Amino acid sequence: MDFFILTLAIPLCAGILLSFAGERAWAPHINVLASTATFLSAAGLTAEIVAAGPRFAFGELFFIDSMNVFFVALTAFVGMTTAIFSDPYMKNDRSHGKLTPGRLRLYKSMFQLFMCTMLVALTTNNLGILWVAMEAATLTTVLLVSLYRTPASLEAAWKYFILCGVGIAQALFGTILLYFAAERVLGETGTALLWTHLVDVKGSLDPTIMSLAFIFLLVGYGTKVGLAPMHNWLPDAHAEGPTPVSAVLSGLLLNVALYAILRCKVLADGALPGGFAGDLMMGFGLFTLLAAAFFLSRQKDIKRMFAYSSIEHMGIITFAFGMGGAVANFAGLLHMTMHSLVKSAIFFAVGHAAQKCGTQNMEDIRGLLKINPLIGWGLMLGTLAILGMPPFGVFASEFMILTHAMKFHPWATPLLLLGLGVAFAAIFAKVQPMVFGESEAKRLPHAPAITPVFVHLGLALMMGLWIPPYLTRWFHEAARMLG
Amino acid sequence: MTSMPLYAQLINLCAAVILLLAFAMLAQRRVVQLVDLFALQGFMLFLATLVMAFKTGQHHLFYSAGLTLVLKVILLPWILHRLVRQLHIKGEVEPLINIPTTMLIGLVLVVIAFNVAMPISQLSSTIARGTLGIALAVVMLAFLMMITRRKAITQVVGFLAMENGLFLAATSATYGMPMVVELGIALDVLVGMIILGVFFFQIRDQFDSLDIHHMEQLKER
Amino acid sequence: MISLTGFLGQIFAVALALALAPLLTGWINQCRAWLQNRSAPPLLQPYYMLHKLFHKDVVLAHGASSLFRFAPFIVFGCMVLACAIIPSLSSDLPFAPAADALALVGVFGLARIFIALAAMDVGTSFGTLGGRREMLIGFLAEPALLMVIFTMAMIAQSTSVATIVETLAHRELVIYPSIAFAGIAFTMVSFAENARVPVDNPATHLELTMIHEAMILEYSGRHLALIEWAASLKLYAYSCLGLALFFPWGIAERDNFLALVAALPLLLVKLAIGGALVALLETINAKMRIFRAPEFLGTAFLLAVLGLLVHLLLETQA
Amino acid sequence: MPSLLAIDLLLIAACLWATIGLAGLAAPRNTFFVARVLFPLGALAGLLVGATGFVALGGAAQTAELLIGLPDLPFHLRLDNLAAVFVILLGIVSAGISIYAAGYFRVGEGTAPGVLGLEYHLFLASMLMVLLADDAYAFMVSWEVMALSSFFLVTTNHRHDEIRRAGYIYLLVAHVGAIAILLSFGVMTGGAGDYTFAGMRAQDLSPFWGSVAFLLALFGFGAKAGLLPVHVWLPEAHPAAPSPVSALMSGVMLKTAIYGLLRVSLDLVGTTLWWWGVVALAAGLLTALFGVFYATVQSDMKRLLAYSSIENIGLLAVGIGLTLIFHSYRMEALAALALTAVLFHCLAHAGFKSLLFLCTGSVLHATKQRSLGKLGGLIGPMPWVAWLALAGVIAGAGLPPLSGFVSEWLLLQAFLFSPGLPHSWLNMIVPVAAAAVALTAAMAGFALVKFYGIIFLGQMREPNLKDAHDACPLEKLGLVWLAGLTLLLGVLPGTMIMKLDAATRQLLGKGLADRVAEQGWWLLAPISPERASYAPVLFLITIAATLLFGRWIVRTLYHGRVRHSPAWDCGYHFQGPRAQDTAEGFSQPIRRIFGPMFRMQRHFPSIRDRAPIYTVKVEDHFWYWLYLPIARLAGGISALIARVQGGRIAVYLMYSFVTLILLLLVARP
Repeated sequence: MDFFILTLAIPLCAGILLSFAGERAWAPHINVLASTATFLSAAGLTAEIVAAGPRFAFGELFFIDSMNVFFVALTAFVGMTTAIFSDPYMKNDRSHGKLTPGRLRLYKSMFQLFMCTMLVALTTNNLGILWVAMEAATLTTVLLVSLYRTPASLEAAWKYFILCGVGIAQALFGTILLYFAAERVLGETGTALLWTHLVDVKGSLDPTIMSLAFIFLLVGYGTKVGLAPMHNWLPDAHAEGPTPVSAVLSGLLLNVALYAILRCKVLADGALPGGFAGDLMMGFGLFTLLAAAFFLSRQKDIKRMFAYSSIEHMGIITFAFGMGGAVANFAGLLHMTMHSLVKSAIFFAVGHAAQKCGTQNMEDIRGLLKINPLIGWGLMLGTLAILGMPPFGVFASEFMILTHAMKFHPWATPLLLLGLGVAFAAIFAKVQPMVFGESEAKRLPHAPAITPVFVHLGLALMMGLWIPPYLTRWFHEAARMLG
Repeated sequence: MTSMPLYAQLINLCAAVILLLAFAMLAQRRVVQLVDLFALQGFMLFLATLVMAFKTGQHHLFYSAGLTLVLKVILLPWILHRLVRQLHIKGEVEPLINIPTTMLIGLVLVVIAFNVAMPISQLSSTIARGTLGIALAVVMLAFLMMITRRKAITQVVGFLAMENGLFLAATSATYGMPMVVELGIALDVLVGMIILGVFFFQIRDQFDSLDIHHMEQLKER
Repeated sequence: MISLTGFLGQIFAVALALALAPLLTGWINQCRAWLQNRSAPPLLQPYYMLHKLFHKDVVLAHGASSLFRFAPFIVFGCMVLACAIIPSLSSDLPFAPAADALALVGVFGLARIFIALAAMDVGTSFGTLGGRREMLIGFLAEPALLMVIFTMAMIAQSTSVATIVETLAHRELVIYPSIAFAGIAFTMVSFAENARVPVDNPATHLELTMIHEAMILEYSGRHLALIEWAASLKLYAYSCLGLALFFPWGIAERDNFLALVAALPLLLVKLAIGGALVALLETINAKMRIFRAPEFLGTAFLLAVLGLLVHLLLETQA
Repeated sequence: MPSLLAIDLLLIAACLWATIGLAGLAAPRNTFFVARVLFPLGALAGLLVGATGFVALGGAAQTAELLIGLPDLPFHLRLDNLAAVFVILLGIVSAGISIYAAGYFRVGEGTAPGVLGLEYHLFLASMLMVLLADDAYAFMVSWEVMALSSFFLVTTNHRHDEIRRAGYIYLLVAHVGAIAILLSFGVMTGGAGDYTFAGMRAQDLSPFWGSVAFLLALFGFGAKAGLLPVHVWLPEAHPAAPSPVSALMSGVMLKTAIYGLLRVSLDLVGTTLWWWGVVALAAGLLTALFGVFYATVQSDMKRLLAYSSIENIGLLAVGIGLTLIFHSYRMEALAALALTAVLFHCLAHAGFKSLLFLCTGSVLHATKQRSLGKLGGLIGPMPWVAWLALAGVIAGAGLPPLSGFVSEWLLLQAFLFSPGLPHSWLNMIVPVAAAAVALTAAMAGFALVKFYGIIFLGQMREPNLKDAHDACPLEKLGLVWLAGLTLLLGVLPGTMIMKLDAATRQLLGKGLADRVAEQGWWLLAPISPERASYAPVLFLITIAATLLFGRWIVRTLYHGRVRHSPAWDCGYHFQGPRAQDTAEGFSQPIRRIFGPMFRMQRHFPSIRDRAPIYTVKVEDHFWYWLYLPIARLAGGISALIARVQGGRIAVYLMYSFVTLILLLLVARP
């Protein structure tokens, strides 16, 4: 059995199936089951790649190496836990009358299709397909953002669609330019968009074109990553969509978009000596971090706040990859992983909390520890983890990023720390009174799924104290590939 | 100039018309006419691609041209017209910035685009190398249109015009993208359009209007 | 090594202190009465009073705790210890290593804390008022005293009182300007610490001004006797300290029995002159408002610091 | 089988603590199990830690490397003499506190006891790991776990707004401090990227970068210790926490910051500039004076003690400053004297301040009151607590013969040598600084007399105080343990100072042991007996002998009769408990004399008031001068930035557009 085909096919088939039968009683189980199967096959794929090295699939159309297989595993894992989490969450929304069966069907099928597009984006070898998959990821989620059909959610979805659509159009222009540059080297063999070929000739790509191409790609995919000042869609979409969607948007989509930038950066670095691409990314990263940090303190909506926190972390990661080098790339990858795990865990907890209290307004959410200690502790620990408190893994990666910055870009360190400090003060000031204090919220009809929260946090905790050696090897290899 | 082969002149002509149409769209207030202009732009793109295909004899350029014709000249304008009819979109579209100013800004953008594309064009080995600057200008003008218009539907037209610019760039600079990519892009555009259609109805249901100034509620206070 | 003479001298010094302290108080009272044109009480009046008080029953207020009953003994013990450390007749005191000048300040501090706590124990308005005022005076006076001691210690290169005295008494006669400053500061501090005019008036029970008397209002019988005796001892200790620091001549050295014999009359003379001076100063000064006391002690502190600076500036350059 | 090293034992103890904590989760609501079973076990582990530290002190440094940590930087651990001193402190003091806590925690609102136990024991374990850490990552992880666990402990009663606020400020300041520490470590690696402490030692920093590292460390550790101006969390967090936690934080956690500062300034940086010492000295003096002034005017017993902790931290910083000054001029013997004073004061303060905090805990349990204005006369119903607290008060006031005096005495001795400094300004200014130290010590006496007198003495200010009960046996045990520690350190300082010699010798190459050993166990003469000496045993014996002998004499010659009667009321019959001095009244002279130091809001009653009320609220100037402006600045910036997100999609599109065009025009490889 080919794990790779399974990994792509399961979510695709499940998505199609659910688009017809998504309102049935057994549909949620299919959703969870399919996600679990995807994860298992992704795990199988990972084991295969670790054992046998990189491989192609469908000719040279797909290419799995140690970098993207890791993201595949992560994506499938978070997809699985999100599916588990969303089961009771969506049922509760249904009980509250916020959703109709039809929309539930839409949600489930789109969720699976979204997973599929992301996995395609991660595994494809063709930068054009990568673009297509990224656009498809937007398309599958845009209706999810407006799932509640409230004015606010429609507005958010509209902004999401337009801004990301325009952004990704820039990326297409960049891709065309890249193709143009590559064609001059590789000839009109149709291989000029294949990354494996591109990377071999990256040194001989024309620098002028590559610099323009990278600018378009960075601005384009950067819009999806949420780099300031193109981030404006992100808080709206996160805040107004259903929480599972926020979780996968934050935990996965941003990662995949960043992954696209990384692939392009490798090529740009080859063509452009002097770290042009890296400098741009560092600039965007720092600016994003600082802007997001100062946005944070004015938030009232809990999901919106954590959306800004995602922007902040994307800034940090972009900065890390911008610095380049083995340590920073390693740290960037680790931070991406940690952010995915922790931020989705936070959204799980936030989702339950907001459901319990019937509001996303932070001033009305109080006393989570009293309502449900597990949700309270989950949110508290998750927040502390995302704020970079040891012993969680976010600290490990931030530690590496900071120390690396201190060594090579000392001027950036105070700015980084300023951003982190402001973010800490802002977020913690909001979260603490929500977790602590008194409350009289009622029980929910469907018991929340807390396990994913703690599984994610447990993993983050483990990574803060001990990164398994094979994971380290893997990270190192990926970091080496990034240059 | 006279030394330029006929094909190239034809393609350049098409490109120039596309740019002209982009300006016309920028200046056009009526939605129906806007859609027509968009269809015309698509048609010019089709022509350009066709000329290119005949010159180079590459098969996928023919497919690409066909795709353009079906999608951009027929299907999308048809959907847009249907939407305009069904949603009873009124004619006048008052832009955020008045038309003359917009045109001036557009002029500046064209200069910028040409300048940016200059070094690339000089590298291009294809016959249509001058068109890359035009393509970039079209993309930017479409962008500008999206910024300056109030109605959701004009934003969408702007978005689609941007895709036209991208297609022009792809054709002119590289003889088109690989087929699988082109298909993928076309599929995305189509699905996007359908979703947009769904969306328009949702928006109309909620706001009783497609004016996007209703959708300025989500902001930092 | 503890020599026999040293040990005897130590015992004698303590005994002398216990015996002489009330006499010094009586002498000052007598001088003061003369200076104020009053008929003086007998010189031995303090002894009579102690005797009488020891005879009387202790009247304990309701609510007085065991701390209240302990405190007089501890205060008395502290003062005895202080007298044992300060050289009055001889600088050969086997007990001196137990506490140097800094520890001496600590001893006074310990006594002060206990008497202040005891004052608060019964829970009358006067007691706490006295306690807080005593602590106020204390914490203002203590730094000044320490600075004086610092100056002397830096001159003598030692904080041991005995060593300081030995150094100062047996050096060539050099005029240290710093000592003058320190001397004035020390005098001011001693007045404050011993509840004398202008900071406090030991002879008054005027509610608004009293400090020391306010604290001991609830004491009676043997407790009061011990406290009064301790107060006398404190005055004696301060006098001896002042004499030892600023007029050390005549204090016997180690193993010099003859000097010891000569030291006693000399001490009596010095104490008599000192007591008379105290009485004189008390007479020519008026009692200050309590909130002038910080200024008074601040001046003392300033003078002490000035003394220290003068020492550092002028006397250490060589 | 290889023999078990001290560091292994300590690791085992840390694991033990963690296990004990986790065990509490098995029955989180079972108070009996958690309090009466787990906490005593924790105390035993503490004893183990203390004893191990004692054995290790003076031996060779031991190192270990754990499997956990970053891939390139596994946890490096090292137990050297400096760490051992603090390990002893942690072990012995925490043993007392744990035993006390075993009796203290009972069913109540707030965090479940099991969770509390987990936080508490993680707190202990993380402090131990801080002391053992030998690389930046291990240190930072332990440091922040320490901050986190103590944060959760502080917010045990999180239903109260002010406690949440206290927790927030605490964690925020801790985090900012941690950032500074991390930066300091980064500077100390000197760009070599070796984040082990060994790597930092090997670096030869230029004076500029060395100074940067030192100042960052001073700020970072100062934030944890409570140095001005990052002290604000301390008076908020200490009263908020349950008393054993306050005791642990004040007694032990603040010392880890001192440990860190010593580690960085004397061990890791390598060079020492004279002005570092001056900076530390000045910061310390300001902190000490500030702390003690504010301590005197507090009306909340735990706040009073918290400010007193600030004062003591200030004194420690003064000592460190003096050490650094001497060290920079290679006057190592004197530096060793000052450092010994610092280390000794760490131990002494840990003992007496924990003791006092625990006493407030008992009072709090017995009366449900923290406000001094509603206490009084508790020596009657709670004699144990009262008498043991007295030991803490005497030590805290820096009076002989208890522990606080010894360190103060050593510090002043060190000051007496400062005229010998070969620097024309320092040798004049520094001795004068001793005056400020003296003032601080004297004021501390004032503050603690207020503390003790108002709580335990006088008449009961509220009727319900009659029902107060004394501490339970386990609590008493903990209190006696700490009081015993205070007494022992005070009476036999020589023994401990000889042990401390190993630490000073490691850092400075000199120690006091030879001199101290010459004099015998009863006499403390760190330089020479002629120069200065102090024999607390003799001291204690004299006072005790006078007390007993005097009592015996008086009773033999006269009598021991006692009569009881009401207190003298000056002829005014309404001398109730309300006529006593209040806490505010007690500190009125201070407020009056040092008025400008405080930010006061007072309300005076007028003669016509039906119900006259006098209130006074003393606030910290730093809030208004430093923190609120910073908060306002941040708020202003974010308000400005928020305008960017105006909700209009056209504007958003324009941002992308402008960004793109700018990049196209400007960015060139």
